[in-house]
Amino acid sequence: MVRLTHDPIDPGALLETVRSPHCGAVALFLGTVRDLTGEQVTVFLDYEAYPPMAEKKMAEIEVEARRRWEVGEVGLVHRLGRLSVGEVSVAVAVSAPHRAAAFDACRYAIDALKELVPIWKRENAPDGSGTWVHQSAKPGDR
Amino acid sequence: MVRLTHDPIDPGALLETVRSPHCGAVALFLGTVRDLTGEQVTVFLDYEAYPPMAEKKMAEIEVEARRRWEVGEVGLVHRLGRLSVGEVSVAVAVSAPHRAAAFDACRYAIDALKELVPIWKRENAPDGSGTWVHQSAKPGDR
Amino acid sequence: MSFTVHLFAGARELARAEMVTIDLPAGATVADVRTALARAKPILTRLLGRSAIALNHDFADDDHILAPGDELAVIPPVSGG
Amino acid sequence: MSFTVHLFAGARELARAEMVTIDLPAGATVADVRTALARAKPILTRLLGRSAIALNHDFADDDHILAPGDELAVIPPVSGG
Repeated sequence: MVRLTHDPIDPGALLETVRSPHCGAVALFLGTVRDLTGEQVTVFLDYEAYPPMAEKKMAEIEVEARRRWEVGEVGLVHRLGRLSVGEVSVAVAVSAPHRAAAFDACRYAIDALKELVPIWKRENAPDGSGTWVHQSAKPGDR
Repeated sequence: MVRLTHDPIDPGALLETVRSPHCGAVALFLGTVRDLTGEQVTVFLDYEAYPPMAEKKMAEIEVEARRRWEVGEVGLVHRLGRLSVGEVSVAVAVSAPHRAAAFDACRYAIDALKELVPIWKRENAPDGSGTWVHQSAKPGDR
Repeated sequence: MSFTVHLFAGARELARAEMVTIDLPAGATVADVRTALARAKPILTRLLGRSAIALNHDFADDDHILAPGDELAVIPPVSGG
Repeated sequence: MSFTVHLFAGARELARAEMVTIDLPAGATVADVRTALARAKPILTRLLGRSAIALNHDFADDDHILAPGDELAVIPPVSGG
Protein backbone atom coordinates (compact mmCIF):
# COMPACT_ATOMS: atom_id res chain seq x y z
CA MET A 1 0.00 0.00 0.00
CA VAL A 2 1.45 3.36 -1.01
CA ARG A 3 -0.14 6.74 -0.44
CA LEU A 4 0.43 10.48 -0.66
CA THR A 5 -1.60 12.56 1.76
CA HIS A 6 -2.11 16.15 2.84
CA ASP A 7 -3.50 14.98 6.18
CA PRO A 8 -1.42 14.20 9.29
CA ILE A 9 -0.02 10.66 9.25
CA ASP A 10 -1.27 8.37 12.03
CA PRO A 11 1.54 5.86 12.70
CA GLY A 12 -0.67 3.70 14.92
CA ALA A 13 -3.24 3.31 12.15
CA LEU A 14 -0.50 2.44 9.64
CA LEU A 15 0.82 -0.23 12.02
CA GLU A 16 -2.67 -1.75 12.22
CA THR A 17 -2.91 -1.99 8.42
CA VAL A 18 0.32 -4.02 8.16
CA ARG A 19 -0.08 -6.33 11.17
CA SER A 20 -1.02 -9.94 10.53
CA PRO A 21 -1.29 -13.13 12.60
CA HIS A 22 1.19 -14.79 10.21
CA CYS A 23 3.81 -12.11 10.82
CA GLY A 24 5.66 -12.06 14.15
CA ALA A 25 7.58 -8.87 13.35
CA VAL A 26 6.73 -5.32 12.34
CA ALA A 27 9.31 -2.63 11.61
CA LEU A 28 8.29 1.00 11.31
CA PHE A 29 10.24 4.07 10.29
CA LEU A 30 9.02 7.62 10.84
CA GLY A 31 10.66 10.69 9.37
CA THR A 32 9.80 13.81 11.37
CA VAL A 33 10.51 17.50 10.87
CA ARG A 34 13.65 18.53 12.76
CA ASP A 35 14.07 21.94 14.32
CA LEU A 36 17.68 22.16 13.13
CA THR A 37 19.48 21.18 9.92
CA GLY A 38 23.13 21.77 10.80
CA GLU A 39 23.11 25.39 12.06
CA GLN A 40 19.92 26.33 10.20
CA VAL A 41 16.73 26.71 12.23
CA THR A 42 13.60 25.37 10.51
CA VAL A 43 10.17 26.60 11.53
CA PHE A 44 8.18 24.67 8.95
CA LEU A 45 8.62 22.65 5.76
CA ASP A 46 6.64 22.56 2.54
CA TYR A 47 6.58 19.23 0.72
CA GLU A 48 5.68 19.04 -2.98
CA ALA A 49 5.40 15.95 -5.17
CA TYR A 50 4.93 15.00 -8.80
CA PRO A 51 2.04 12.81 -7.65
CA PRO A 52 1.53 10.23 -10.42
CA MET A 53 5.26 9.56 -10.71
CA ALA A 54 5.76 9.58 -6.92
CA GLU A 55 3.02 7.00 -6.46
CA LYS A 56 4.43 4.90 -9.30
CA LYS A 57 7.96 4.95 -7.82
CA MET A 58 6.62 4.17 -4.34
CA ALA A 59 4.68 1.20 -5.77
CA GLU A 60 7.88 0.00 -7.49
CA ILE A 61 9.72 0.20 -4.16
CA GLU A 62 7.04 -1.97 -2.56
CA VAL A 63 7.35 -4.51 -5.41
CA GLU A 64 11.14 -4.60 -5.07
CA ALA A 65 10.93 -5.02 -1.28
CA ARG A 66 8.53 -7.95 -1.76
CA ARG A 67 10.83 -9.47 -4.37
CA ARG A 68 13.91 -9.25 -2.12
CA TRP A 69 12.47 -10.22 1.26
CA GLU A 70 9.75 -12.47 2.66
CA VAL A 71 7.36 -9.83 3.91
CA GLY A 72 3.66 -9.70 4.75
CA GLU A 73 2.35 -6.19 4.24
CA VAL A 74 4.16 -3.01 3.24
CA GLY A 75 2.88 0.51 3.92
CA LEU A 76 4.56 3.62 2.48
CA VAL A 77 2.95 6.98 3.21
CA HIS A 78 4.35 10.45 2.46
CA ARG A 79 2.78 13.68 3.62
CA LEU A 80 2.58 16.74 1.37
CA GLY A 81 1.94 20.42 2.08
CA ARG A 82 3.03 22.49 5.07
CA LEU A 83 4.46 20.66 8.12
CA SER A 84 5.51 22.07 11.48
CA VAL A 85 8.51 20.94 13.52
CA GLY A 86 7.86 17.50 15.03
CA GLU A 87 5.25 16.39 12.50
CA VAL A 88 5.62 13.11 10.63
CA SER A 89 6.60 13.59 6.98
CA VAL A 90 7.00 9.95 6.00
CA ALA A 91 6.11 6.57 7.46
CA VAL A 92 7.22 3.13 6.29
CA ALA A 93 5.82 0.00 7.94
CA VAL A 94 6.64 -3.60 7.04
CA SER A 95 5.37 -6.81 8.60
CA ALA A 96 7.21 -10.10 8.12
CA PRO A 97 7.34 -13.58 9.64
CA HIS A 98 10.87 -12.82 10.92
CA ARG A 99 12.44 -9.63 12.17
CA ALA A 100 15.51 -9.49 9.91
CA ALA A 101 13.28 -9.24 6.81
CA ALA A 102 11.06 -6.62 8.48
CA PHE A 103 14.06 -4.42 9.34
CA ASP A 104 15.86 -4.91 6.03
CA ALA A 105 12.79 -4.25 3.87
CA CYS A 106 11.81 -1.19 5.94
CA ARG A 107 15.26 0.29 5.66
CA TYR A 108 15.46 -0.46 1.95
CA ALA A 109 12.12 1.25 1.39
CA ILE A 110 13.02 4.51 3.15
CA ASP A 111 16.48 4.60 1.52
CA ALA A 112 14.95 4.04 -1.94
CA LEU A 113 12.19 6.57 -1.31
CA LYS A 114 14.72 9.26 -0.43
CA GLU A 115 16.71 8.44 -3.55
CA LEU A 116 14.07 7.85 -6.22
CA VAL A 117 10.69 9.34 -5.38
CA PRO A 118 9.94 12.79 -6.87
CA ILE A 119 9.11 14.65 -3.67
CA TRP A 120 10.85 17.84 -2.59
CA LYS A 121 11.01 19.88 0.57
CA ARG A 122 11.37 23.59 1.09
CA GLU A 123 12.98 24.60 4.38
CA ASN A 124 11.49 27.77 5.82
CA ALA A 125 13.59 29.77 8.29
CA PRO A 126 12.41 32.14 11.06
CA ASP A 127 13.26 35.20 8.90
CA GLY A 128 10.67 34.14 6.31
CA SER A 129 13.22 32.93 3.75
CA GLY A 130 12.78 29.52 2.21
CA THR A 131 14.91 27.22 0.07
CA TRP A 132 14.03 24.13 -1.92
CA VAL A 133 16.43 21.35 -1.00
CA HIS A 134 18.10 19.99 -4.16
CA GLN A 135 21.43 18.94 -2.73
CA SER A 136 21.93 15.34 -3.73
CA ALA A 137 23.04 13.82 -7.00
CA LYS A 138 20.59 13.40 -9.88
CA PRO A 139 17.70 11.16 -8.84
CA GLY A 140 17.99 7.70 -10.31
CA ASP A 141 21.71 8.22 -10.91
CA ARG A 142 23.19 5.52 -8.73
CA MET B 1 12.78 4.03 29.39
CA VAL B 2 12.28 0.32 30.02
CA ARG B 3 9.14 -1.33 31.27
CA LEU B 4 7.46 -4.68 31.92
CA THR B 5 3.68 -4.64 31.75
CA HIS B 6 0.70 -6.96 32.00
CA ASP B 7 -1.43 -4.51 30.01
CA PRO B 8 -1.68 -4.38 26.21
CA ILE B 9 1.15 -2.39 24.62
CA ASP B 10 0.08 0.75 22.74
CA PRO B 11 2.68 1.29 20.00
CA GLY B 12 1.33 4.74 19.13
CA ALA B 13 1.77 5.90 22.73
CA LEU B 14 5.32 4.50 22.83
CA LEU B 15 6.15 6.39 19.61
CA GLU B 16 4.94 9.61 21.22
CA THR B 17 7.20 9.10 24.22
CA VAL B 18 10.34 8.82 22.04
CA ARG B 19 9.62 11.55 19.47
CA SER B 20 11.54 14.79 19.76
CA PRO B 21 11.94 17.94 17.62
CA HIS B 22 15.71 17.34 17.57
CA CYS B 23 15.30 13.85 16.13
CA GLY B 24 14.30 13.48 12.47
CA ALA B 25 14.05 9.70 12.64
CA VAL B 26 12.17 7.14 14.70
CA ALA B 27 12.53 3.38 14.29
CA LEU B 28 10.07 1.01 15.94
CA PHE B 29 10.02 -2.76 16.21
CA LEU B 30 6.99 -4.77 17.31
CA GLY B 31 7.07 -8.45 18.12
CA THR B 32 3.61 -10.00 17.78
CA VAL B 33 2.21 -13.44 18.56
CA ARG B 34 2.26 -15.62 15.43
CA ASP B 35 -0.38 -18.22 14.72
CA LEU B 36 2.24 -20.73 13.51
CA THR B 37 5.73 -21.68 14.70
CA GLY B 38 6.93 -24.03 11.99
CA GLU B 39 4.12 -26.61 11.81
CA GLN B 40 2.90 -25.95 15.34
CA VAL B 41 -0.35 -24.00 15.77
CA THR B 42 -0.30 -21.54 18.67
CA VAL B 43 -3.55 -20.35 20.24
CA PHE B 44 -2.01 -18.24 22.99
CA LEU B 45 1.29 -17.58 24.73
CA ASP B 46 2.17 -17.09 28.37
CA TYR B 47 5.11 -14.81 29.09
CA GLU B 48 6.93 -14.95 32.42
CA ALA B 49 9.85 -12.83 33.62
CA TYR B 50 12.30 -12.58 36.47
CA PRO B 51 11.23 -8.97 36.85
CA PRO B 52 14.08 -7.23 38.72
CA MET B 53 16.73 -8.88 36.56
CA ALA B 54 14.73 -8.35 33.36
CA GLU B 55 14.39 -4.64 34.08
CA LYS B 56 18.07 -4.40 34.96
CA LYS B 57 19.13 -6.12 31.72
CA MET B 58 16.74 -3.97 29.67
CA ALA B 59 18.19 -0.83 31.28
CA GLU B 60 21.70 -2.07 30.43
CA ILE B 61 20.62 -2.55 26.81
CA GLU B 62 19.38 1.06 26.71
CA VAL B 63 22.71 2.26 28.16
CA GLU B 64 24.69 0.26 25.60
CA ALA B 65 22.54 1.55 22.72
CA ARG B 66 23.14 5.13 23.88
CA ARG B 67 26.87 4.46 24.17
CA ARG B 68 27.12 3.02 20.65
CA TRP B 69 24.83 5.35 18.70
CA GLU B 70 23.75 8.98 18.77
CA VAL B 71 20.14 8.52 19.81
CA GLY B 72 17.50 10.71 21.43
CA GLU B 73 15.07 8.55 23.38
CA VAL B 74 14.88 4.77 23.75
CA GLY B 75 11.76 2.86 24.78
CA LEU B 76 11.79 -0.88 25.54
CA VAL B 77 8.54 -2.48 26.68
CA HIS B 78 7.80 -6.19 27.16
CA ARG B 79 4.39 -7.60 27.91
CA LEU B 80 3.89 -10.42 30.44
CA GLY B 81 1.00 -12.81 31.09
CA ARG B 82 -1.34 -14.42 28.56
CA LEU B 83 -1.33 -13.11 24.97
CA SER B 84 -3.55 -14.09 22.07
CA VAL B 85 -2.45 -14.46 18.46
CA GLY B 86 -1.77 -11.04 16.93
CA GLU B 87 -1.10 -9.23 20.20
CA VAL B 88 2.11 -7.23 20.70
CA SER B 89 4.57 -8.98 23.03
CA VAL B 90 7.46 -6.53 22.75
CA ALA B 91 8.00 -3.02 21.42
CA VAL B 92 11.27 -1.17 20.90
CA ALA B 93 11.29 2.47 19.79
CA VAL B 94 14.33 4.67 19.21
CA SER B 95 14.51 8.27 18.07
CA ALA B 96 17.69 9.75 16.62
CA PRO B 97 18.81 12.75 14.61
CA HIS B 98 19.59 10.43 11.67
CA ARG B 99 17.92 7.29 10.44
CA ALA B 100 20.93 4.94 10.39
CA ALA B 101 21.39 5.34 14.16
CA ALA B 102 17.66 4.87 14.78
CA PHE B 103 17.58 1.61 12.79
CA ASP B 104 20.86 0.25 14.16
CA ALA B 105 20.05 0.99 17.79
CA CYS B 106 16.52 -0.42 17.47
CA ARG B 107 17.80 -3.61 15.93
CA TYR B 108 20.56 -3.95 18.50
CA ALA B 109 18.04 -3.53 21.32
CA ILE B 110 15.64 -6.25 20.14
CA ASP B 111 18.52 -8.63 19.33
CA ALA B 112 20.06 -8.08 22.77
CA LEU B 113 16.69 -8.38 24.51
CA LYS B 114 16.05 -11.77 22.89
CA GLU B 115 19.51 -12.92 23.94
CA LEU B 116 19.97 -11.56 27.44
CA VAL B 117 16.71 -10.63 29.16
CA PRO B 118 15.23 -13.27 31.50
CA ILE B 119 11.78 -13.57 29.93
CA TRP B 120 10.30 -16.86 28.78
CA LYS B 121 7.33 -17.86 26.67
CA ARG B 122 5.12 -20.90 26.89
CA GLU B 123 3.46 -21.91 23.61
CA ASN B 124 -0.04 -23.27 24.09
CA ALA B 125 -1.47 -25.51 21.37
CA PRO B 126 -5.14 -26.10 20.46
CA ASP B 127 -5.11 -29.50 22.28
CA GLY B 128 -4.40 -27.74 25.58
CA SER B 129 -0.76 -28.77 25.76
CA GLY B 130 1.87 -26.17 26.46
CA THR B 131 5.66 -26.01 26.33
CA TRP B 132 8.11 -23.51 27.74
CA VAL B 133 10.50 -22.47 24.97
CA HIS B 134 14.10 -23.02 26.09
CA GLN B 135 15.71 -23.76 22.78
CA SER B 136 18.63 -21.42 22.46
CA ALA B 137 22.09 -21.53 23.97
CA LYS B 138 22.64 -20.44 27.57
CA PRO B 139 21.69 -16.81 28.01
CA GLY B 140 24.72 -14.56 28.19
CA ASP B 141 26.83 -17.22 26.49
CA ARG B 142 27.86 -15.43 23.31
CA MET C 1 5.47 18.01 -32.05
CA SER C 2 4.43 20.04 -29.04
CA PHE C 3 5.18 18.82 -25.50
CA THR C 4 4.24 20.08 -22.09
CA VAL C 5 7.03 19.80 -19.52
CA HIS C 6 6.01 19.87 -15.83
CA LEU C 7 8.18 21.82 -13.39
CA PHE C 8 8.39 21.28 -9.63
CA ALA C 9 9.97 22.76 -6.51
CA GLY C 10 13.06 24.86 -7.26
CA ALA C 11 12.57 24.53 -11.03
CA ARG C 12 9.00 25.77 -10.75
CA GLU C 13 10.04 28.68 -8.58
CA LEU C 14 12.94 29.71 -10.83
CA ALA C 15 10.82 29.53 -14.00
CA ARG C 16 7.77 31.03 -12.27
CA ALA C 17 5.71 28.44 -14.10
CA GLU C 18 4.24 25.00 -13.38
CA MET C 19 4.77 23.92 -16.97
CA VAL C 20 6.54 24.97 -20.15
CA THR C 21 5.45 24.09 -23.68
CA ILE C 22 8.22 23.25 -26.13
CA ASP C 23 8.13 22.37 -29.83
CA LEU C 24 10.42 19.67 -31.13
CA PRO C 25 10.84 17.96 -34.52
CA ALA C 26 9.91 14.31 -35.04
CA GLY C 27 12.70 12.03 -33.79
CA ALA C 28 13.70 14.43 -31.02
CA THR C 29 15.24 12.92 -27.88
CA VAL C 30 15.24 13.67 -24.17
CA ALA C 31 18.53 15.54 -24.71
CA ASP C 32 16.65 17.85 -27.10
CA VAL C 33 14.13 18.51 -24.32
CA ARG C 34 16.95 19.78 -22.12
CA THR C 35 18.21 22.10 -24.88
CA ALA C 36 14.74 23.43 -25.66
CA LEU C 37 13.99 24.02 -21.98
CA ALA C 38 17.22 25.93 -21.44
CA ARG C 39 16.36 28.07 -24.45
CA ALA C 40 12.77 28.70 -23.29
CA LYS C 41 13.77 29.32 -19.63
CA PRO C 42 17.49 30.21 -19.45
CA ILE C 43 17.25 30.54 -15.66
CA LEU C 44 16.78 26.75 -15.47
CA THR C 45 20.11 25.98 -17.21
CA ARG C 46 22.16 25.34 -14.09
CA LEU C 47 19.51 23.32 -12.24
CA LEU C 48 18.80 21.26 -15.40
CA GLY C 49 22.41 20.07 -15.29
CA ARG C 50 21.63 18.42 -11.91
CA SER C 51 18.12 17.25 -12.83
CA ALA C 52 16.68 14.13 -14.38
CA ILE C 53 14.01 14.23 -17.07
CA ALA C 54 10.97 12.08 -16.45
CA LEU C 55 9.07 10.61 -19.36
CA ASN C 56 5.67 9.07 -18.63
CA HIS C 57 6.52 8.87 -14.92
CA ASP C 58 9.88 7.12 -15.33
CA PHE C 59 13.43 8.43 -15.35
CA ALA C 60 14.48 8.71 -19.01
CA ASP C 61 17.88 8.41 -20.66
CA ASP C 62 19.01 11.37 -22.76
CA ASP C 63 19.01 9.31 -25.97
CA HIS C 64 15.41 8.17 -25.58
CA ILE C 65 13.31 9.22 -28.62
CA LEU C 66 10.03 11.02 -27.88
CA ALA C 67 6.61 9.94 -29.12
CA PRO C 68 3.55 12.17 -29.48
CA GLY C 69 1.63 12.53 -26.21
CA ASP C 70 4.62 11.73 -23.96
CA GLU C 71 4.38 13.37 -20.53
CA LEU C 72 7.61 15.13 -19.60
CA ALA C 73 8.83 16.61 -16.32
CA VAL C 74 11.99 18.09 -14.85
CA ILE C 75 13.02 16.19 -11.71
CA PRO C 76 15.54 18.19 -9.66
CA PRO C 77 17.45 16.32 -6.92
CA VAL C 78 14.75 14.92 -4.67
CA SER C 79 14.51 15.67 -0.96
CA GLY C 80 11.51 13.73 0.29
CA GLY C 81 11.53 11.62 3.40
CA MET D 1 24.84 -20.29 54.73
CA SER D 2 21.29 -20.66 53.46
CA PHE D 3 20.29 -19.37 50.03
CA THR D 4 16.98 -19.11 48.23
CA VAL D 5 17.17 -19.92 44.51
CA HIS D 6 14.36 -18.59 42.32
CA LEU D 7 13.00 -20.84 39.57
CA PHE D 8 11.19 -19.73 36.43
CA ALA D 9 9.35 -21.11 33.40
CA GLY D 10 10.34 -24.70 32.59
CA ALA D 11 12.51 -24.97 35.71
CA ARG D 12 9.63 -23.85 37.90
CA GLU D 13 7.26 -26.30 36.22
CA LEU D 14 9.66 -29.24 36.47
CA ALA D 15 10.47 -28.59 40.13
CA ARG D 16 6.84 -27.67 40.97
CA ALA D 17 8.27 -24.83 43.05
CA GLU D 18 8.97 -21.13 42.61
CA MET D 19 12.03 -21.33 44.80
CA VAL D 20 14.35 -23.85 46.42
CA THR D 21 16.35 -23.30 49.60
CA ILE D 22 19.87 -24.74 49.66
CA ASP D 23 22.53 -24.80 52.36
CA LEU D 24 26.14 -24.22 51.40
CA PRO D 25 29.36 -23.87 53.40
CA ALA D 26 31.23 -20.55 53.55
CA GLY D 27 33.34 -20.08 50.42
CA ALA D 28 30.88 -21.95 48.23
CA THR D 29 30.73 -20.96 44.54
CA VAL D 30 28.07 -20.74 41.85
CA ALA D 31 29.18 -24.20 40.69
CA ASP D 32 28.24 -25.48 44.16
CA VAL D 33 24.78 -23.95 43.69
CA ARG D 34 24.34 -26.10 40.57
CA THR D 35 25.38 -29.24 42.44
CA ALA D 36 23.14 -28.51 45.43
CA LEU D 37 20.17 -27.75 43.15
CA ALA D 38 20.58 -30.98 41.22
CA ARG D 39 20.67 -32.85 44.53
CA ALA D 40 17.60 -31.03 45.91
CA LYS D 41 15.62 -31.31 42.66
CA PRO D 42 17.10 -34.09 40.48
CA ILE D 43 14.50 -33.40 37.77
CA LEU D 44 16.29 -30.11 37.08
CA THR D 45 19.63 -31.75 36.27
CA ARG D 46 19.28 -31.73 32.48
CA LEU D 47 17.83 -28.21 32.20
CA LEU D 48 20.49 -26.89 34.61
CA GLY D 49 23.12 -27.95 32.10
CA ARG D 50 21.62 -25.48 29.60
CA SER D 51 20.85 -22.76 32.15
CA ALA D 52 22.74 -19.80 33.53
CA ILE D 53 22.80 -18.94 37.22
CA ALA D 54 21.94 -15.36 38.09
CA LEU D 55 23.46 -13.75 41.16
CA ASN D 56 21.98 -10.44 42.31
CA HIS D 57 20.35 -9.97 38.88
CA ASP D 58 23.47 -10.58 36.81
CA PHE D 59 24.74 -13.64 34.98
CA ALA D 60 27.36 -15.24 37.22
CA ASP D 61 30.44 -17.30 36.40
CA ASP D 62 30.67 -20.76 37.98
CA ASP D 63 33.76 -19.80 40.02
CA HIS D 64 32.12 -16.78 41.62
CA ILE D 65 32.16 -17.07 45.44
CA LEU D 66 28.87 -16.46 47.24
CA ALA D 67 28.29 -13.92 49.98
CA PRO D 68 25.51 -14.03 52.60
CA GLY D 69 22.28 -12.52 51.29
CA ASP D 70 23.08 -13.11 47.61
CA GLU D 71 19.94 -13.52 45.48
CA LEU D 72 20.20 -16.57 43.22
CA ALA D 73 18.09 -17.71 40.29
CA VAL D 74 18.14 -20.37 37.58
CA ILE D 75 17.91 -18.77 34.12
CA PRO D 76 16.97 -21.35 31.48
CA PRO D 77 17.49 -20.36 27.81
CA VAL D 78 15.40 -17.20 27.41
CA SER D 79 12.61 -16.86 24.84
CA GLY D 80 11.27 -13.34 25.25
CA GLY D 81 10.63 -10.98 22.39
